[in-house]
Amino acid sequence: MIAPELTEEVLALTKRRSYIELGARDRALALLDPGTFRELLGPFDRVESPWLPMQGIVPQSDDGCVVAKGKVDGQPAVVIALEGKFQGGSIGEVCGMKIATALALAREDNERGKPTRAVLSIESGGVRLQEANLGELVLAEIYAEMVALRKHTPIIALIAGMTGCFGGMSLAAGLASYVVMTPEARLSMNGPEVIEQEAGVDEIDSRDKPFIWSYCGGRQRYGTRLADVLVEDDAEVIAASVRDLFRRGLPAEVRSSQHELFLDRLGALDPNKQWTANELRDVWKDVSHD
Amino acid sequence: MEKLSFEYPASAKASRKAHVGVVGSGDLEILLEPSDDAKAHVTVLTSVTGFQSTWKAVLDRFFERYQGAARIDIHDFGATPGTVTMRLQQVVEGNK
Amino acid sequence: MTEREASTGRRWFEALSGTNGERSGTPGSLLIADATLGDERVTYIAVAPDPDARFMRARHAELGLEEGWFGAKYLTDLIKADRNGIKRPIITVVDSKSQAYGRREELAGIYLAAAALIAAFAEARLEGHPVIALIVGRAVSGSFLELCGQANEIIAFNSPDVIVHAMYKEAAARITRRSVAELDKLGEKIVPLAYDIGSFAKLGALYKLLDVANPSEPADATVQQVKTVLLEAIASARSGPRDLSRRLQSEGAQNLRQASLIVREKMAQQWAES
Amino acid sequence: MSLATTPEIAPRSWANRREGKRRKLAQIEPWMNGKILPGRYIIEALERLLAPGDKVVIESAQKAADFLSRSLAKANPKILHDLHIIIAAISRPDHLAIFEQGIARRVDFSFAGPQSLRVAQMVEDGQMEIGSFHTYVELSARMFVDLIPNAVLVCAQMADREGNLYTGANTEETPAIIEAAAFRDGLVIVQVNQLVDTLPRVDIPAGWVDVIVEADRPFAMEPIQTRDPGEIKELQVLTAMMVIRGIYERHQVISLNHGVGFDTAAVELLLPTYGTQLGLRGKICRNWVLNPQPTLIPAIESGWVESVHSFGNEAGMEQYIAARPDIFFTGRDGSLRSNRVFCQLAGLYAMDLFIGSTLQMDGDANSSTVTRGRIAGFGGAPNLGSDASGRRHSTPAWLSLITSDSPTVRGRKLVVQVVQTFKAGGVPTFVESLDAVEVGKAANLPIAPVMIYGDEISHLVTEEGIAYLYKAEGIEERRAAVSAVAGVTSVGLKATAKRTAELRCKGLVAFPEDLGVRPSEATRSLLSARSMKDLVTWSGGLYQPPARFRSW
Repeated sequence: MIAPELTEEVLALTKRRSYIELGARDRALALLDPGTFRELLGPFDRVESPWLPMQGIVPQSDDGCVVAKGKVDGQPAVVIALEGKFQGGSIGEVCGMKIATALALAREDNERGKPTRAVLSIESGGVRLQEANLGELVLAEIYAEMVALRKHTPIIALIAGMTGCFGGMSLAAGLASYVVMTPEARLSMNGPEVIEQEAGVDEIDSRDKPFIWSYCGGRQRYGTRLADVLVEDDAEVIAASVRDLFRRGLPAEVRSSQHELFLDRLGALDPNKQWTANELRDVWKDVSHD
Repeated sequence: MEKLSFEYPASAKASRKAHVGVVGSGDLEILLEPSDDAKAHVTVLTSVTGFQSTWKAVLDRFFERYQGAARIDIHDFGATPGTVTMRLQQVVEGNK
Repeated sequence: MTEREASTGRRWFEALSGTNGERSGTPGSLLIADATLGDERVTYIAVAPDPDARFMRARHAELGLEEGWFGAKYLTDLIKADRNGIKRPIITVVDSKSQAYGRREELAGIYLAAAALIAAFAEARLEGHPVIALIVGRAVSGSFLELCGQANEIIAFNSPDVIVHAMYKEAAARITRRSVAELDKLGEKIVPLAYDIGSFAKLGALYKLLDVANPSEPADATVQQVKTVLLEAIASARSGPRDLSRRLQSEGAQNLRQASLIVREKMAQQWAES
Repeated sequence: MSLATTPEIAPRSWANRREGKRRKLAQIEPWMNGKILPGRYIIEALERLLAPGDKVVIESAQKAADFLSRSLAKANPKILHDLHIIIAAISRPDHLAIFEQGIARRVDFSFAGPQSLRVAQMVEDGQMEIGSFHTYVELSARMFVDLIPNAVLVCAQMADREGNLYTGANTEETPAIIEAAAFRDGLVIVQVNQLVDTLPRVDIPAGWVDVIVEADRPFAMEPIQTRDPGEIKELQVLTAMMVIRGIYERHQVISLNHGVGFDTAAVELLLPTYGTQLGLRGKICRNWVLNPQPTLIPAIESGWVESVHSFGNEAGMEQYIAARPDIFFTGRDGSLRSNRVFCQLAGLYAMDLFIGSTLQMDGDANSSTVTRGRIAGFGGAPNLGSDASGRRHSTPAWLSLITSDSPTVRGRKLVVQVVQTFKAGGVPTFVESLDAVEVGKAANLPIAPVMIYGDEISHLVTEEGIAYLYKAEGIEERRAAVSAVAGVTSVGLKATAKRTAELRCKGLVAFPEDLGVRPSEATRSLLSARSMKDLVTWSGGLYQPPARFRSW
């Protein structure tokens, strides 16, 4: 039988290595320059959640957060990757503190003249309800460190996989210097189930997947310039986009400081109607401060 | 949640640390470290209770073939015996 | 404008600032006022119910799109204005339900509005403004993160009506598939899960847990009492670090955040070695 | 010769059924416009057209005549009661409501997947009385013998003003059901999604149809065969590798039927990668009897597949099928032509191999999807998973199962079961005794509802290895071979190292290393598509997954 010609898209698909399929550790490996990965507080350090076993829940030896030092594009870097498969990437005391501490140490490097940059690979449903208030406290500490570090070096938030980026970590993405997303990724504060519960099914039908991705999926966030880069699920392409963003240096103004733009954007919306994702894109297209 | 312990005789010290898996639905995490005594020490922390004999059967079979002296920690989140065996094979790969 | 909806937060804001916090050009839910406290010129901020709020899902003291962006802009302008002078203390009077839950909010990126407000408080703190959170009622999820999280010092009333948490009890029970009774039971054993402010205080992040007579109705004496504590907190903030490290140095953290401390210590050590 | 007749005795009427049908139709005549009945009369019309004791077919497999079943459930039980329902799949709450209301009592059916718990309860409560379990094609067959319907409630996509029907991609068993009624004076009542002037093609002529009613919404369709590649586990990649090496390659399997499940979806997705690496393209897996499962797209696109005949459609595949008429059976309008009865026939007589999965298997390799507290029934698996001893043509695969040198020996179809030794939650697949035995007793069934009998199974695949059961000489050897691959289940723990070594030596049991399969290669990266989105890419954007499968 003659091998049929496959389209370029299919050929590309068969060649590429999926980033979404990778676990947190392999993601960090994929983002760092080859041979530079060095994990901090890895599994064998066994710093686990003290709170989960008290509730009969099996902990993970890295608490779902991989912190690795290394280099990106030849420059010192720290990659922080969350594991969406462990407790939904939720932020508990240990994993949250790992993030905050890694950011703080990167800041100290920068203050001492070593330009350590940071990447956050996020898969998270938000705060870990089994550690509730400690989750809130470590989130606040993560935010504090992000605001301090991003003055020195860009922080890239990378949202790739099926867990998405919700709750407390969506705010972290909001504080990042740059945001990279795949079309499969979602970035939203409140999960659709929670909104459906709080505001009713007419507000959001959490089972309507195309609708959910239409408002918070990577395509829409990129289309409304809430994400800087939209990439296909390809580990090499994603790593390259991270390198490219670092080459851009610090953004002229981080997104969370663009008050005028977003106040204008809010002003342009009719609050009395439920907008579709496309309507929002159209309305916002005309609101520009460039 | 249940904690189980097992011990098996071993003939050679495992050569290095290894880690596989994730504590996600139907999966497990295994940490393997070389042990100085001639034994394999296995501890299992599992989310599903009442499967001691199944764990023993899986591990008995595995340690018929694997002879490394090691400390093996398992964090299980409802993996099937097939998955447990697969992860055990992965963690000892190149670590005889 | 319809009559202002009463709330503990609004009452305390008015009692402390001496104004109703309305400003032209900012949403009615966002109360902001400059006032004098001791010898200081301070700024009070609160988010209160507003039945006329532009976005209907943010009418019951929720942190919504406008609260976030207008608040962030105001604070950023304030920081600029004080750049070369005395850094004004910023005091949030917190009794806000949560973030706003709605379709419009998610479409328009409420996560970014929240981040903007958090960044503005964090910038203020880094610039040397004492940022004080005074929790007089609810500080749940988004309202805690946005109005309290970045403060140098957090003060909370010791009152059953004060609640700091990641999620209200009923919703948390639903999501974790536990009953409310089970949650209460767990909270007795596991401090970070508990809903009472006394348990939260044990985690070491509070500057002060304050006993106030009749905490939902400010009176002259209690207002004076609170003002005194606010002044102490401002002094403490001025003399302390500009980051949040004190929360981890507290006695509570030494007891209940040992895992946090281990992470910090071990990671710093490994970072230095690598 | 003349026959004497007595004038006192009225002549026997030989057309009672026809007469009855005429009388019934006359009762709804005032509402009718030709063959079209306005939807608002449907409940009353059913009350007039059906009578207590009638055998009534409700169409329900992948597609369901749900407007008619919902309407029947609203009928007055004082007028309409004790119907005998014949239904392939009890799948909808309204199917159960018909029994709860007392409108029907007895049921003959094949499958009750999502409603299997409730069915078991209703049988226990005496609200429902089961005639028999059937396979799909068996139930269709009985409609022509001893379950001849008085009326059939079926669905079609479109009808024209004359009453011709277009069943479109989801023809399934509509022609068979209608045939059983139309030619023996049963009533043919059809719900259609749409009335049109001109049909894309005529699938059922107007002359076979009595009443057409426009439904309030398109007939219910479940994408029940769609499997998201994202959910395939590494162990399923491993078993799929073993299937390809140890069965398809070894036996030169050219024509085949895949049951629905992640185990077989993994095989489909490994053909373009692992299969091609082994140089097997064009040599195996060319002619398929299979619904248009999206996981077959990569194999089709990379030139593995010559033909596919289908039982029914799969939602979202319409445009892809229309663009691949060389592969699929399609009408001139481009849409799929499926036919469950023909497809089952093809599965019985024209296939080298059937491969499927099960929920339970005993030590003798008997398998069943019936488990305690559930009456699930079976779809087509018992037919497809059986060897048709009436087969007379031969193929290399069929011949390869011959184990004796008798001059009159015949070949055999490969019937493969692929399972993991344990299911999620630590529930063993291999058990001492099938739940089906107990369930059968409890429901007073004359025989236990076994899906596939052990002696029909030629190959058993688990994550441990393959048991080549067709080689087993006698029941003891079969049991030993099953145990050898049954892992640490109670059945598997009976295996001894010595016996297993003997069986490996004899070729009755093979472990991955015996097959040249390396477990370390069994990763998800070997799948030609790892997500629904990858399938869309493979299809060139022609496959449009149903909403529930879209996450981008």
